[in-house]
Amino acid sequence: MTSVGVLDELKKLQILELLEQGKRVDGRALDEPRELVVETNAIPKANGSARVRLGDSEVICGVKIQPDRPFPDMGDKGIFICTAELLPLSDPSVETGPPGPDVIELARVVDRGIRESHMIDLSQLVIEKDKSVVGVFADNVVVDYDGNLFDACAYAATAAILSSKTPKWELKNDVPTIVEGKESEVPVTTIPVSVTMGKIGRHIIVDPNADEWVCMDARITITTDSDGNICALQKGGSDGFSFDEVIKCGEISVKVGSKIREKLKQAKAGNQ
Amino acid sequence: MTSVGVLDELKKLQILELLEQGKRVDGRALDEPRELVVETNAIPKANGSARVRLGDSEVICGVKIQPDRPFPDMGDKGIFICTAELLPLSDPSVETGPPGPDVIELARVVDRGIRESHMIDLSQLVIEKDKSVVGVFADNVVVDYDGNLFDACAYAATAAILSSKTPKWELKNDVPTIVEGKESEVPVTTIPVSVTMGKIGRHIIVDPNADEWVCMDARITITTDSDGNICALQKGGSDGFSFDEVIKCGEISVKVGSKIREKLKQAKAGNQ
Amino acid sequence: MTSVGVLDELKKLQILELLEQGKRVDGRALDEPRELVVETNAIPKANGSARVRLGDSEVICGVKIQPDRPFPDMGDKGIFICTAELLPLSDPSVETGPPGPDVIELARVVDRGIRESHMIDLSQLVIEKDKSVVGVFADNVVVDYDGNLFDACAYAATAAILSSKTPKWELKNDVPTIVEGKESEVPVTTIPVSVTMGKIGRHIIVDPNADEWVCMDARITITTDSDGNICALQKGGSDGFSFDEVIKCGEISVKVGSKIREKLKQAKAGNQ
Amino acid sequence: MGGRESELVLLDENGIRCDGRKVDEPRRIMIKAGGLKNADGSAYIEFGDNKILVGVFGPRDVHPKHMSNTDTGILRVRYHMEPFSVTERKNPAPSRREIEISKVIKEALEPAVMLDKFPRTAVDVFIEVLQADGGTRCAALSAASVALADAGIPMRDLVAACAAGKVADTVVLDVNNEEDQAGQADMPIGYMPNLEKITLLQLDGVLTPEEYKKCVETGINGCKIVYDLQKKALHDKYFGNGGD
Amino acid sequence: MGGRESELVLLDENGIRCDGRKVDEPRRIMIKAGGLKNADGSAYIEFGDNKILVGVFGPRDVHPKHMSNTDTGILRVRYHMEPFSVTERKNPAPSRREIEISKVIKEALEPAVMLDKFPRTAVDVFIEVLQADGGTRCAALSAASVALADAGIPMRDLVAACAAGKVADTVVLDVNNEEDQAGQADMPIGYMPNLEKITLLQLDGVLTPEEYKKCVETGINGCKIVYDLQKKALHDKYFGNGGD
Amino acid sequence: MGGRESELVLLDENGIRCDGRKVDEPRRIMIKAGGLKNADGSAYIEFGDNKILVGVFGPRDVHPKHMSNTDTGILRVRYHMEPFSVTERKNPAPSRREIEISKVIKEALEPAVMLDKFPRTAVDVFIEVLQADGGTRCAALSAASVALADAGIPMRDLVAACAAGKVADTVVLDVNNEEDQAGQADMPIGYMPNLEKITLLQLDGVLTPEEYKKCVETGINGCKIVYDLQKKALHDKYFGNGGD
Repeated sequence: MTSVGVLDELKKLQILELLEQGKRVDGRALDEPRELVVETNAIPKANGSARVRLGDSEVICGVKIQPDRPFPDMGDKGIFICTAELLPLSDPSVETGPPGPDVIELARVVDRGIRESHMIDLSQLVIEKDKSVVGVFADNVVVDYDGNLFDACAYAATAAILSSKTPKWELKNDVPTIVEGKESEVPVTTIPVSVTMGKIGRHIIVDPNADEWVCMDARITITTDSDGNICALQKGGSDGFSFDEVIKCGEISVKVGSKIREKLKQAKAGNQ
Repeated sequence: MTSVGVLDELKKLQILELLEQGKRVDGRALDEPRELVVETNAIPKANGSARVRLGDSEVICGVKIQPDRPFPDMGDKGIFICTAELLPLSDPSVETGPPGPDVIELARVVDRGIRESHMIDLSQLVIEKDKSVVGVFADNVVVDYDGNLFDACAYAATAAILSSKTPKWELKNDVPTIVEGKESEVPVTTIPVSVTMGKIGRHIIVDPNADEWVCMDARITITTDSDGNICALQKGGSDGFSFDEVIKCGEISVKVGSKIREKLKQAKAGNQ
Repeated sequence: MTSVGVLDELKKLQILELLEQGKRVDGRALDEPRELVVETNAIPKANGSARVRLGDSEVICGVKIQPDRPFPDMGDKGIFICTAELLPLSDPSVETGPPGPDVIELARVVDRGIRESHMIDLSQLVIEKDKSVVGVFADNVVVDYDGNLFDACAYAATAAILSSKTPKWELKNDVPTIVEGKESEVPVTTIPVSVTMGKIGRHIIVDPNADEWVCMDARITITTDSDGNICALQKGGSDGFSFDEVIKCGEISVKVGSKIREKLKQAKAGNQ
Repeated sequence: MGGRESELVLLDENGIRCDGRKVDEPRRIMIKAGGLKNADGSAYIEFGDNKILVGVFGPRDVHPKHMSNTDTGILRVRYHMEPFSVTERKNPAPSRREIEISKVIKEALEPAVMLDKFPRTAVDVFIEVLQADGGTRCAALSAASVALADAGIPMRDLVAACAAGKVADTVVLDVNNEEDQAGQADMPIGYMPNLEKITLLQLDGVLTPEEYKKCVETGINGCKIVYDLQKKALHDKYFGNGGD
Repeated sequence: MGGRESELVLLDENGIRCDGRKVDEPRRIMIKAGGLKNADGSAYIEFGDNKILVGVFGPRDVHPKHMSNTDTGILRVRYHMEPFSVTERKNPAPSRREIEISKVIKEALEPAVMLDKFPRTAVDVFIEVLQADGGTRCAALSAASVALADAGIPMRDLVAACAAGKVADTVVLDVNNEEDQAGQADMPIGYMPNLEKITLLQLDGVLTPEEYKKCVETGINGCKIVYDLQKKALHDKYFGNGGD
Repeated sequence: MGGRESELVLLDENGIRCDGRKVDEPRRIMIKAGGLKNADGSAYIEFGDNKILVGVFGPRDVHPKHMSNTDTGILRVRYHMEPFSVTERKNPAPSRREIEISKVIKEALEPAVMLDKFPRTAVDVFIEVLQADGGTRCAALSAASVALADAGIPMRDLVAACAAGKVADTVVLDVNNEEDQAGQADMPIGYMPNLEKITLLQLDGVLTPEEYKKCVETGINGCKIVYDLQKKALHDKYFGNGGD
């Protein structure tokens, strides 16, 4: 997905020419994300789930909630882990086998966006301090690829967590045991929204599709929380940003993020 | 072992021609397995062992019996695991390294044949319920290859289990400790026998040797127990079977299996 | 590092010609090791460390000391593990990834030299018998390569252990807990010194550099202790030694080893 | 096959099973051809609570080249379970079970695919189990057939698959997860109805020779039910059914 | 970012931090160009208690060949921690964290390196963290730039790196390990001072838009301090400073 | 070498060891040349309770090609223990110990094999330890020599191997498992009797210089005993001994 051949060079020229006129290949404004469709409870046997389409990128996230041992020195906190995987049916170029650096970065950026926003109140996910805590595992799988998986996976994970129900456990003879009839929502404090922007020449575009992705000089993913704060950021790609561009991207991420956040809230409401 | 070159095509033509006359390359009848030679206690330091030749295929199986933790939700059962490995000295084409799909299937089919027959009464292999059980590990290694490893490994594992002696353990301060002088046979309820049949053209042959193996269109391995019941089956290969063929293979497996079972009983008796 | 090309053949001829005159490429006597420079406490946050240059081969060893579970049947002994790794910046030919046989042998020979000399009195590193012991992990990393890593790593590990301070632990509720103010030296009974000799033609040379290493027919690494005993030995390479050569190498290792041992003692003393 | 005790009534006096089905009745089945944008062909199946997605690529070049065959195309199949598809979150590394099922499904599809029509190339079938509920390999094989057809791969027949089994001493169609845990035998069958060929056949559990015959017959009947739904799914995609 | 309670006074009434520094003051920094014999270029940095060694090889041939690019050189970066570099002895297998940081540093160096000058070849940057103390990626990036220059690789600018962050509700320069554990935000920045380009930027922790702007500004100022030390290190090696 | 306390009398007042042997007496040794059908050469050895099978293939082509050498053949050796060969069932993944022993045995065989007679090709030696009882590497090396000869590989000499050691302050031949656990030193030796060359030599345990010399002498004597049995095994196969 990163090598640029002759066809890609031509495509890039065309995309650049359009951008000089303030236009994009698919007719969007520069700061306009693609349509977002969120379906929750796609995997009813999981504790929570969502199937998300961002344009033609499609991601399924399933949340499993189960007792676990706490990390050392973190006995007063539950565990949150978010992963991402490109299924080989999502694109002809995807290979099976252990994940490469691109996919590892994707998974870690999606995880950090949610983690650093403190979306889930992990202090409420303790069964018994230092002994047993609740683990929330949000696993994203990409089933169709059309660029910008950072945001597609982040939205799927966020929607899946919002839709999740967690059992209640207590220790019986040191074994975590479910207390029947005590299911509740996962304790959520804020709704993080990631917005990924690409830089092509001197233009900044929101939510690049696959054609734009391959032509980008650099990219930046900024996650904001419900209060409009910035809580995670990752720059990528083989070029840099000016100071002014970095500040401008921060502003775009707040603005675009607040619209996406409403979509995610609606998906949760529609689910209830 | 699966690619078919020009020489193999010629060999296949010859094999097929003979089969049209009701004959096989090595003179056997179509439903006749090769000679089976079983030597038990080949590895005296193991808890049980057998060295088996089926024609020129040769397999050594060693059984190790040791305390283990039970599987979750299976605290009232001992553990049985059977593996199979092709040693590189068994054939020039064998490569070292992690097992490929062929060998993984081999090991799993041999394991299931014994497991599904309930040969070993695992409920008798409990040291203390939910805490500590006895594990029986039957590891097959192939030292010479001449086709049909499914049956060669199954016979080696069965003979090795029949020859095994298990120590008795009890928990002392939660540590499984051997009770001296209480060695006994592994509790066996039935003797499973697997019979593998190859399909070449419209012919079904029992116990294909290496030349026949490479020419087969499809194969089927059927395990029967001492009562003449069918307890495990695996179809393989790139062709299919008709309904009538599947029923006929079931009948052959019962008939041939009962003869093999007598051989295995004799091997055990000879050992005592 | 083992393939011998045309240039290496020429170099070997030159080295051999010189050896016939009793000389070496860098002017050393046949039984003369290169200059040894030892700097201890190179990694202050580790429990002990050393940076060693043997000629232009350079190794850093860091020692971490932490509580661990004892090995089965070894509940009255602490744990000692010594590793070695060639960092890719040490030589253009080094590849990243899992270690090959050369590096595995290197690590195991360095480990055995120290282990078999009983340098560390492991019986003093028990927190509570059968439950919790102290583990001493000496990890060598090679940062510049100029032949004879066996000795360079052995000296780095020995110097790092001599410089180490170990905390004192006791079990509180079965958890090993540091007892403040009770730091002490690692209990050392002897100072092992490894001496590696190469055989080129009929000549035995001490501490071969990279040019000599690639021309060697065979090598031998002998470790001696403070009492002048021989406590570990490893022959390597694609040729053999005569009985007389093996005895002579033993004598050289005692003689050269005693000089190196003084250097290592000084490094420790300089550190205090 | 554990033969564990259970309070569950597997078959009541009226011949009704624990989930309300009759002995010869499969679970609810929904098959959809297509759906994925990047795959050359795809299908989605819901079979009871199983939810499985299949994507097909090819015929396409093989890398490395020496893996290809100048005489014939090759079929490659990967059966893969998502971490969230089962009760206990699954480790992402491919299990030995997944590797075996991949091979069994590949060999069940090969008799149906005209591999000689595209020498030197490969057709890749990627099976993704989104939610598992017993009988995934039959559901996966049925969906894979449809995805191959959707990709335009020339085929001799579709492979339809359904399991038979033995529950409460009775031969039944399409063993569900509870029945498999408590039951006596499970026999997945893959079948090409037009060519009358069994291309997948496995058995775990003890059957008399008579039960064995009955199981194969029952399973083949189930395959024929699946076959009609496979053809309908392809018809609906290519000739429309007035909706999606 | 754990937000854990702590008795540590992160910032006292005089604006002095827990290690005695002012809010806009970096830790002690020492950079040395060269030092390794076999590497084509190398550098060593001490940044607070971080100790990091970098070696560079290349431009050199790429194996296997198909990994090379006929139009441009490629940069390969490995960030690696020694087992003894952290409090708990580190497992030698490369962690996902190390793989991500390798990628982030590679993409931070690429804008500075004139890769088009050596098509078909690769430049390898090997980063070895000997002792870690918070902020390793910035220290590593700064040293890697110097090692590349020491190897004679043509560059548009040096990349200098330093983190800013938020501690006790105040934006500060160069967050140390204690501050990172107890603190509110950490933002590593890599910057090319001559070209005025930010080539590495990450953030963990919550900032208002105003604090965000302040952090970027503060970090860039830190990068300029590092930049002077980088240039001095190269000057000292190539033009001497009357000692080592 | 653990130096563990033990009630075991390692050497009694008559100079008899715990298993009844004299100090210069090896365990029971049985060597058989051939036995495997598919291997180009093979051998089986019982050395005390060690049971080891060796198969040899080659000279044969090397894949991938760039691993071959145009000037000389290469020897590849794999030493491998079966899961059931040791007291605790062994994990099937190759251990670091197995990798080292493979290398040591390879380098012990190389001086004996005329590799320059078959450039560009490889000879593969596969060693399978069926039952282990202390001293496996010597038994394996001795059997590997016979298997190479059985495969018709041109050789300068056979390598015979036997260990010497120190038990109860006395130098003894062929340390067994109990003696190794309780003993003071173990020195495996591989030796070419005709060429008078030591090709394998290792030592674990403390020896004075005098004991060191005595150990090497004692081990070489053991090798000569093994050598006669190796020659007999080959003679029996190729010239018959009226049996087997």
